[in-house]
Amino acid sequence: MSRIGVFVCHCGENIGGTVDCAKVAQAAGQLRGVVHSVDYKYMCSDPGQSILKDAIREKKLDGVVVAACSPRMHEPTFRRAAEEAGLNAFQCEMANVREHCSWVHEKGEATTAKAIDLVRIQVEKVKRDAPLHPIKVPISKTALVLGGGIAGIQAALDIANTGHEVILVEKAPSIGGHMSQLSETFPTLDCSQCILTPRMVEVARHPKITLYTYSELEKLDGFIGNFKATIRRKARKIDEKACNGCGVCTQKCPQKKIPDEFNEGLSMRRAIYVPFPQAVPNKPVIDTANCTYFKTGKCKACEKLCANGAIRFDQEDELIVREVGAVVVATGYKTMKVDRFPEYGYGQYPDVIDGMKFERLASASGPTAGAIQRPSDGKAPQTVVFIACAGSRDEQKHVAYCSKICCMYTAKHAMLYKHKVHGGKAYVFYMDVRAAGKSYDEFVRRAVEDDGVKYVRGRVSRVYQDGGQLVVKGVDTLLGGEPLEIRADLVVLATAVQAQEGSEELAQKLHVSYDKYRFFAEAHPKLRPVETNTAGIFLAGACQAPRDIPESVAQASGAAVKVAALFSQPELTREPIVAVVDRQPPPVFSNCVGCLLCKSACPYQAIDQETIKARNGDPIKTVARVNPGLCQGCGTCVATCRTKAIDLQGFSNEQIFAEVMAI
Amino acid sequence: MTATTEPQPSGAFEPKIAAFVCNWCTYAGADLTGTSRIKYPSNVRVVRLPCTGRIDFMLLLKAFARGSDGVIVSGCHPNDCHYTSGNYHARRRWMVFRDLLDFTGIDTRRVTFAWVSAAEGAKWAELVAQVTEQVRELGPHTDYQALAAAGVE
Amino acid sequence: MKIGYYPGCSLLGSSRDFGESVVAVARALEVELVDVPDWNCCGASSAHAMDHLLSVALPASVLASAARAGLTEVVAPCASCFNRLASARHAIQKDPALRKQVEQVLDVPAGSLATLAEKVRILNVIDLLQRCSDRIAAKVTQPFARAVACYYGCLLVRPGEVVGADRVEDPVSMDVLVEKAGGKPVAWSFKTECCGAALSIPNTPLVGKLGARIVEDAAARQAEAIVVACPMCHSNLDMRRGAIDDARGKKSGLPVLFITQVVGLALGLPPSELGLERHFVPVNLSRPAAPVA
Amino acid sequence: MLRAENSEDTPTSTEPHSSTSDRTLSGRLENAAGVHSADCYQCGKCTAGCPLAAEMDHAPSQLLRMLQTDLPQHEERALRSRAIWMCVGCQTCVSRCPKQVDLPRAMDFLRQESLARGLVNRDASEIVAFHRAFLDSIERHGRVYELGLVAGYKLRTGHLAQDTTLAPAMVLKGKLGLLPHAGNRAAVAKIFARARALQKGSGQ
Repeated sequence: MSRIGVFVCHCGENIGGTVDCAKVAQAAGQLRGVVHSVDYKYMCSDPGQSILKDAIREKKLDGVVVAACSPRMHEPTFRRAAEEAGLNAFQCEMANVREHCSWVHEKGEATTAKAIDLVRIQVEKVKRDAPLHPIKVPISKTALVLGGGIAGIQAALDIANTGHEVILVEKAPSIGGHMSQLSETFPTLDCSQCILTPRMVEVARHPKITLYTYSELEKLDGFIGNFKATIRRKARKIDEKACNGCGVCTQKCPQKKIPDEFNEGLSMRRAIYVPFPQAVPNKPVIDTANCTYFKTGKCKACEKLCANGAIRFDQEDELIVREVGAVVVATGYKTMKVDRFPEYGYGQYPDVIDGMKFERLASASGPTAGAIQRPSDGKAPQTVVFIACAGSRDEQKHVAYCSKICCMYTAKHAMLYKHKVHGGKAYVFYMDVRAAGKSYDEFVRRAVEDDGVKYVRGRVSRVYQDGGQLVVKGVDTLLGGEPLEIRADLVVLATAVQAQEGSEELAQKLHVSYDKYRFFAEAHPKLRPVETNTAGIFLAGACQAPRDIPESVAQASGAAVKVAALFSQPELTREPIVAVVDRQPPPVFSNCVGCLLCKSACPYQAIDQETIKARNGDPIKTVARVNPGLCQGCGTCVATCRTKAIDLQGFSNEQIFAEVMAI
Repeated sequence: MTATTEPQPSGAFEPKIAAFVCNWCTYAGADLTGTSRIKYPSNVRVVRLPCTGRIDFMLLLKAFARGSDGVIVSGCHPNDCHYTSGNYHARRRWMVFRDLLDFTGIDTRRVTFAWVSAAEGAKWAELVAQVTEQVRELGPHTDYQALAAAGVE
Repeated sequence: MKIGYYPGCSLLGSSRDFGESVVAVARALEVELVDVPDWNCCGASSAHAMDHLLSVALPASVLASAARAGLTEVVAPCASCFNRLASARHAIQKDPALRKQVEQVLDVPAGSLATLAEKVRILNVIDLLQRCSDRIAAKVTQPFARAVACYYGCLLVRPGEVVGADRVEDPVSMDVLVEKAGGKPVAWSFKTECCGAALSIPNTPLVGKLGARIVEDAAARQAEAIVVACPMCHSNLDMRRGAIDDARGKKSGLPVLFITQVVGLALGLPPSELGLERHFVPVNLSRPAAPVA
Repeated sequence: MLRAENSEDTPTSTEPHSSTSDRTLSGRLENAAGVHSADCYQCGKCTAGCPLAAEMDHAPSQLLRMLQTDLPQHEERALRSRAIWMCVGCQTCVSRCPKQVDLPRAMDFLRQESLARGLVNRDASEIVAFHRAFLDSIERHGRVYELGLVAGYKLRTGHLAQDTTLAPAMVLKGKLGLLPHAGNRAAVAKIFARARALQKGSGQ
């Protein structure tokens, strides 16, 4: 005969205001096996937990049901309390009478009756709760960082500096990300590459960091502390060890008409190339889609010129498998392309460009050495119009959210332009200026007050070409909605920040959530901003939402601390919600008939087979075996099993059927 | 087993709905319905499972046998399963089970298979309201109990 | 090919040239146009400004009449009529309450208009010519080898979800047809800017001002003609050329042709059958075609 | 689990719009035409692209602003404006609007409301006269009888000399029929009568 205790929480008025808690406690007391039942104002408070603990000790309870909020909220709280009182944590269940009852139904008898039902269901379950013991698993103390932009670089360095191994995977030929493309950075106007390149070099030299550039995550198996990462190293067609980075090949390659990605198509590169002079590693890569040899079978100029014989035309992609304990996702963002804007010319006007192109124009290391020249004819534009919110805050055609960084970089662009083209006119069409950061608003005011950038409040309706100029049809809403046409030489669209290409597929590989715009979802918007819903996988930077550099760096350091905290433990404890295969004494040994349907259903490859052997080693029976380290406790195997020989601890057949019987 | 009888203030039929939901999507979605204070009929009783893949469809028959008038099965949207593919297993099993249910003479309209994500609090409320209404129109499910009473079970 | 025909009021009056060219080209392309029986005015630019219910009921009456006659597709060459018919079709489909009111106003059984949108599709003249584009290309005898600015105006492209236009900001469907007829469409910036529409009568100077920018840009791009598919655009750019010239402060002889006239000329139809002599800005085709770069 | 979102305290509103009272002009606009003026965040893109904004006394975005405050003085200013009569329904605004506020539909509504309340702008009398003459012509003939339309418009406005140079030319070019063409007059007249009756009945 069970000795169950039931504790009904009022949650102040949250439950008590709708449900007659005293009546619920009283009804619970009538249930078979319940020896103690009370109601209390706040069960999760210290005195509330004491009531629970005292009752467990005094009434020698062998199971408790707390009727309160959702188990997703306070199950850990009450299980810990039960454990402190000497009860097995897994013999504590919660009846959700708040989220599933008092908050969603009107006050009245029916609602109280439902609360009683919910308690009864859990009482039937708890009667059948077996004491379970947490599973201990070892941790692979190596971190995998995906993405070598500023967020990934920061996370990798911070983790490596705690003494743990880091594998940094970057899909491009060099680390550095978008930050390496930027000219100056707001609000200090310090040169982006000047502050970034030392960090890049530090990554390359760090003894604890293994860098895989031109590589991507192929597959991730396993779970927190015990992931198995398969990394695809795409063939550079170069022997990185043999190459000394002399650069002869990249200067002599005859194929030189390929738009340069790093310069946003403003210049051309060769088929064998290093993306930019400060690249890390400073080793070239052959772009096989454009290489003459790969297209026609002839050329091999690079091979002939390479003094070290480092060219490897026959090099294949390589798959590397590494065990890692945690993953930091720092895969960054992309920006919307100008061809997405019909009203701004469908990307057909060469002088309508996006912000990233402007960065390359303004960058001292860019194709114009920092001179602002418009793409169509290379002339210095005398009038430039900057259009903020291009695609952002446009739920109808594009995205509803604010891209957050554009107000600041547009102010910076206008300022840089005014510094570089004396006498030039800069207009910024904006809806709101969002400059809530340290020294941010002051920066925008400087653009207006000191540099004479003209801010016009209104959205631009259309841009069209007329002669050699662009006509910008805007409006000044601060002048009562006066239509305004400006003839410009260059138009810069601050296009929306979007989730990186391939985010959805990566999320599915990692089993992490993402929002409707495909940004990765944090576990809690306020309190767990760098964690994901999947334990052991953390987020840094703009893969989670639009972020600027300071925020990305802060978040990366935050994620690094989470990884370091995880690695500081000798081993991990996991909830014992895992499947078990029936075993019993001879002559049956097990109900399992070894059909292994469970194995094919298991999403985690956690099931294999084992042979039960007699003492003399003769095989008696082949049955399924669950690896508790790999099992995640979904229970799909249980529903698949035809002989009911596999069961899920914590959600056993007996428990669940008892629940249904109590409905 | 003591079963509290549903209060029937107006004497109208109040159906009893059993809901089998996964922990990660629909249970969390129903929690969100609560935190958003969206109201829905109190006829539903939720059984929490780790995943819809865990659902043994015999549970549905048992629910009908024990007096449920309708059943909801709800989990993560396709592709969004916390365990990668449990919801697909559930869907495949449901396809097969539906015919069996039909064969046993239970009106398949009494079972609703749905996807409700952790973000779809409002959808959960709509689902419960709609199923309650539908089952109310179908009337009490008595066949199974009648058979059980006749000793067929 | 047999297709319902809704000429609308203007094709029988102030835009007879358009109506004549539609009929002539249809005949040449072996398209049989069947008049919608007892058609009434769609209400065009005025009904929606004064009375929303009437602005749906009048075109709905036309659609219902077409449906009764078993016409599954109706071509409305006038862009204004096309837009009103398409809008009414859309509104009836989207708004059941409005549909019920319209049924009362038309004195037809409740629910009888519920499937109207499925029964009758509305085509504009570009849609019709697109269907025949292979036949046009095959039958061209006198290629219209001139640089032209295709002017779409508002009603053929907006609102996109109602009229189903190709590219709202930079449509190309008419340019493609012009190419089929041997012409050279120019890239220009005023394809879809408004000409002032029905303000033509109550505010002529304003229409002159709006038209001035259109003519200005077309001329600047070396177009030899503006090609339109809308009677209102045509009359505002052709009949109101005086006002346009006043606004620009200079005279322009840039002719304005309907797309059907361009196609008709390419098919070798005589100008008189295409109503070309009815234009206010003379269509002087004796002058040699300017070399097109 | 994906598309998930963090649950706990994300507020979810079930009612999309809060006030749809018929006491305010914005409420009436929403009820009659389904246009929710609060969606507009005053970016001004409609005004920027409007071919007639420069001629209007109030910019299109300002008209919506007048509806957003729900203050009688602003509502009246909108209804008395010339702008609502300038709109030709070219749909440029709504096709580019980031919030898809159907401004042309709102303009139609405001015109009808302005007529009903007798607040029509004095400068708009020509335009109103034109629309009246147009609808009269349809009601009388079933179709637009252009010569009759122009004559009707001239009688209403007193602009007897307008376009006198154009009319003979139109006749010469066969563009102005001297006689009304045949349409289904009786049926159309009934449509007008029933629409009038229906709207009177519903108090519109």
